[in-house]
Amino acid sequence: MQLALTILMDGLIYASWLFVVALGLTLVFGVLKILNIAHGSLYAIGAYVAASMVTLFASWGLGGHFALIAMLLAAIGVALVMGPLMERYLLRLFYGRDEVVLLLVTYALFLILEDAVKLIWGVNPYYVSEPYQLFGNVAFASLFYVGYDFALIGLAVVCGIAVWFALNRTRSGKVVLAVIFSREMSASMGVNVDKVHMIAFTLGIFLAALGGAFTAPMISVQPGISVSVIIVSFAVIIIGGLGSIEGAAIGAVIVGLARAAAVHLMPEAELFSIYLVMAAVLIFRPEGLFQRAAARKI
Amino acid sequence: MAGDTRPVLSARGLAKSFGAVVAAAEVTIEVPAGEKLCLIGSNGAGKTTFVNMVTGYLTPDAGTIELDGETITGLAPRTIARKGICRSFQIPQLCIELTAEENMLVAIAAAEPRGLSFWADPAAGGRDARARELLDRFGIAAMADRPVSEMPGGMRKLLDIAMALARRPRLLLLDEPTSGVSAEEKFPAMDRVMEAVSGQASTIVFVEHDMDIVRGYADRVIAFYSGRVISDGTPDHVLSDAEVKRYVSGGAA
Amino acid sequence: MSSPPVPSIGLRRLAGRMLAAAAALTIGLAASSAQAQETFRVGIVTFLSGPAAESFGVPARHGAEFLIEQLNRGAAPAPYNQVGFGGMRIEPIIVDENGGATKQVQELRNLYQRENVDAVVGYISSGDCLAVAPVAEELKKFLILFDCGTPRIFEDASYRYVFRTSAHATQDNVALARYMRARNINAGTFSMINQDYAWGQDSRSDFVAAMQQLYPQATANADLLPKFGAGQYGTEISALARANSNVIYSSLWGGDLQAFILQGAPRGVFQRSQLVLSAADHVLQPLGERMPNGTIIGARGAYGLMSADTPLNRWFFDGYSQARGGVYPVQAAYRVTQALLGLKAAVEKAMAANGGKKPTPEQLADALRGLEWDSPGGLIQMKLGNGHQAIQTMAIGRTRWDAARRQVVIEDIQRFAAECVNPPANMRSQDWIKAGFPGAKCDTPGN
Amino acid sequence: MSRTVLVLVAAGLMAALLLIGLALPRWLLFLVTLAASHGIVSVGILVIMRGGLVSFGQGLVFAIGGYAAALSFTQLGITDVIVLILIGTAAAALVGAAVGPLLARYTGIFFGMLTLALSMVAYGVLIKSPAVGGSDGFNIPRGTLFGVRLEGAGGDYALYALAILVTGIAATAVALHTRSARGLMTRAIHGNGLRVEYLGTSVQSVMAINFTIAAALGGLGGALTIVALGHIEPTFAFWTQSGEFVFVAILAGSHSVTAVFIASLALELVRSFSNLYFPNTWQMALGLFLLAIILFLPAGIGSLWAGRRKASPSSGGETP
Repeated sequence: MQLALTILMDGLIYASWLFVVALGLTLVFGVLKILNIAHGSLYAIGAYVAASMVTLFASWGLGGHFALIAMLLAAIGVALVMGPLMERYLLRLFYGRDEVVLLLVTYALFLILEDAVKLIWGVNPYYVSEPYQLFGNVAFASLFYVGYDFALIGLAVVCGIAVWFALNRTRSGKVVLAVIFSREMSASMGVNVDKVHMIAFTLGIFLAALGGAFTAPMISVQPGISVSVIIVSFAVIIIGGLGSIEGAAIGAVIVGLARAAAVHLMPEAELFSIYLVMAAVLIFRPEGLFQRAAARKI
Repeated sequence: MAGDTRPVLSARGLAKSFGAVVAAAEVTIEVPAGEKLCLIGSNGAGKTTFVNMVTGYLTPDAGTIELDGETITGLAPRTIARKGICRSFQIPQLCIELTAEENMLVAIAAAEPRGLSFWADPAAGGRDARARELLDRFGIAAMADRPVSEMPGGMRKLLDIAMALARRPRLLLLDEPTSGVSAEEKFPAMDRVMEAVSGQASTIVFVEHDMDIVRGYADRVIAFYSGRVISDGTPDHVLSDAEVKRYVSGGAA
Repeated sequence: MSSPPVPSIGLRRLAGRMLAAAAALTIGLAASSAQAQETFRVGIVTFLSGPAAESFGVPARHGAEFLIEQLNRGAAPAPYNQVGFGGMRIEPIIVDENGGATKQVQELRNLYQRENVDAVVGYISSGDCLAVAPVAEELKKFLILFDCGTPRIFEDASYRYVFRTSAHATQDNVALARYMRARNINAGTFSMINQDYAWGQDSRSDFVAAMQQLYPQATANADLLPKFGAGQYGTEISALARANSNVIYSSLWGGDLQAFILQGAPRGVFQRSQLVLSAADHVLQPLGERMPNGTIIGARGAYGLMSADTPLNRWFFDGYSQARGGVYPVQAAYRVTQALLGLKAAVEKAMAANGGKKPTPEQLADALRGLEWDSPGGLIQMKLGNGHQAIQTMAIGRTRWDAARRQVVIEDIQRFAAECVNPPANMRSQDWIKAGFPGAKCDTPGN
Repeated sequence: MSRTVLVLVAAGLMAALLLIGLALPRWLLFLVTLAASHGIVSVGILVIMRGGLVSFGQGLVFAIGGYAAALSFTQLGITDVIVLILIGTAAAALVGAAVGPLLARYTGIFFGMLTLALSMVAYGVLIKSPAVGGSDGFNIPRGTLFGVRLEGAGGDYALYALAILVTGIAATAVALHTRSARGLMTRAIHGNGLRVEYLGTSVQSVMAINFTIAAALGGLGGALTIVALGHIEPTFAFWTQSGEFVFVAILAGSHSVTAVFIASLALELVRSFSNLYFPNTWQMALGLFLLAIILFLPAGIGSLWAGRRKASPSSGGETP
């Protein structure tokens, strides 16, 4: 029982980390029909900028909880700069091309950003571990957890609800949903699809950067952190159904729990637990858990 | 009306619904060999659902479909095509990046038992001649080497029908063969189709909205309304039916 | 496909370009051999990008650049005070190791055949070392592997042109277990966390085997294998906390190790269990006070803060620190330095024998085989693998945050003689550990 | 062009490359050998791509071909490189034939992701298999050809010649297949799979066979690669490797098999030189090169000479 609780808690913490990043990925796919490999690079950039911002704030004497604001500002800043820049001046050149071509464009972007990050921040690690201690420790199921981990769960829930609410309960959100449903129909109904693309992409970037920014205190920020997150996020949104927000949430929880169960019960299987889940879902429900059918009609 | 003893197509008690929408209910239709049967009805009346069930795109919730006495209910479209039911589409279903001749060659290769060679030229073995002949029948041989994307809509429509003939089907289903053709050209177009089809397929079911065309070409007419057959008989009989007038010919064109 | 393979124009153009490339190359080849007497070209392959860049790749590059600059000025202390290699200026060609073994094989060929380097010093990843060693052998070109850990290279094959000038990973784990035994660390139960690839798997099995010899009663609890670059260790830390063992062993390195420590320390696991790390000196400077006090660490040699106080080491340690703005040299910088010093010794020994000409790869190989030379990390002896594999002094110590000096210091250092923690020649590492370390010579303090 | 002319042109091309090889320096011989070995894998992607699907798991069959050939060498003592290549090809083709029918049910991005997932599971299994060297992989000594060991400069040339001939013959076969009825049917499936089904052909079986052909070519490339490289490791099945194969196929465009080899060669050259001249920013150089090609040659390198019927920019955007 205690083991089950531990698996549940570990799985949820991991899932919430994944969810924030995967949510951005699935949103961008839903609206722009792009599987953005460079999403991981923006996660990394979010982490780097957050590290720099927190350090900057600290140098102004704004420590403690101000660090959280610094991290949030970092994510917003990355999104506002990189989102329009990438969407307007790069991706837009390739709209209408094959999905695979767009995938490769983002792969090229990933390569470019990897080196760009290195040119800006060098290879030395950055640390901003102070915020990790902000919420103290919490005992749960006879284990100690860091309060920050629970704050991450809160962040994921807030992000999920905010995005869901913005899409389903606001006028502009409904416009975005209309574009997700049918780009052509929305355009013919007078929706400014270009604008929707840019907003959705920027929001997606924001979520990637936010994931990176709030992970920064838990890791040493250095080259190479973008690769692993992108593959796992892909798995999450494929399991959940490309373009589906509920799917990203369920996918993240499934991946988180599968991984936690593997680590506690069968550590030697951790490496491919995620891919096995992904393959199984694709075989039995190729469209993901929350997606309309896309397998051959006949 | 040809009065063979055994029908080519025999559909009995077909039912299909999508959620609350009933697309077919108790549809029973028999088509004798050599008959030209026309299906009429307003949009959503169940004509296309019937065609889709016969060609295997939809599986009926209930009922059976037989081709020459053999049950084909629920088989895949490709299996049904191999057994001899071919169809054309309201919106032509073509490979628009291929030329007209290549589209025909695809249809011919699909029709031949050993048509899918790994090596042989698709045009070899007289297939190119057969492709030209079919294109010629529809008067589109001049466009043979042009990609479909450069062909006008009317020609695409004809090519779509020509492809359905590659197999010399036992039963040919034409979904609105003259839709998209202007009113004054409908008769010449239908003449051309019927002439081209003759000798390649004799039993034909077609969907049509223009009542003049229906009168001019059908041996028999079946009217659909709300998933049900409301009238079945000679064109004169069906088109003068009060219910048909109210729900079909008088209402939506 | 809608068209023929290649109309003649495309083909001719391609052929023309290839011939032009070939011609340019031949000219380049002739030109470079004319200057060959004055310079010695060394290809240096190290991670400049990817996850290993920060911890190993770039420090190695800095170490190589520092040393080569000093050697070219003749500024190194005796016996390394001759300019360059035997009077020849050293010309480094630095290549990124990131990108996988297939790429390394290709780049190694390019270094030898296109860039005409006289020797290559490189490779941090074991996979890369395994892949490139036969290539150098096949091309009959001189290759020094400077860092990679796997014992398989010279245990599974024998080479004439390939050398490794640093000890393999076996000594890391044997020394760690010996240190624990010598300090009487309570290790009745232990848990492990290692990356799920060769380095982690091999380190894990060496450590388990060494523990079975030195702590035969000990039982292993959690045995975790997160994937390389996982970044998130919350679940693993829960598992370690649940296991609550006396000792937590890990061969994690770089960003993974740093993340593991950052996430594990607040949850108290390192207070309840003694943390022992097989290769961790490279994270002391970046982590600073975040490094848990009392952690038992190895450095893959007597390096950095655990190095011996010799004039050569003092020169290197201070010179490097000064050049790098106060960052002192650790493992990778030491290892590339000992490789280049070994190469220098071999070149000069070969030149003494051949009348001062630039040595051929065969002469270099003959000179380096079985050689011994001093390095900042101590004496390097090419004793294993028929004189192709080095053994060296090993050190283990405990960390402590020194608030006054604002840096992590290492205390309670114990140095192990090379032959105490390395197998004898002609014995495989795993067999040697499982047989109870036959022939180990531990009585001489290795200083 | 008739098929006879095609075969003659291909034979002439191969003969010319064999002659050119005599003048090439060894590093370039090796680079071309690997470019050809990798190129043929991307040709396999082309076979599937013409039917409208893109496999992101070509690394899987590449690895299967490579491991099958490598293990035949080290475990069974088979040293003849031609036999090894046949073994690698056959092993990958068998796997392709087994999973092909399953995968052929999927379309679009789902097909790509399922193939990706399968190759990543294979990668995970390989990393966990110490018997085949785990993540470090293992080495394969130079093989023999007709009883002669392939060593030194002569061995490099022999491998180059073998790579040119084997991939050249395979690519010619693919080109012929493309012009066959089955090849035409594949293009028709890309254009309108629904109609193809209504004509009586099983899209799934055509695609399954195409997948098997692609797998065989992947295995061929894998076996050829390990014979030349002398090393194999699980990264053969890693997603970045698969991505590279897709990249080459897209760079080449779907018009020409030859373009695939040119794209493969271009990628190897750009990577090799940028790694040397910009060791700190070679990934950026590679990324910019790829972006430039996608932007300025939207239909791929092959469109430079094989752009028949591609004059109208709007073709392909319309669906019936």
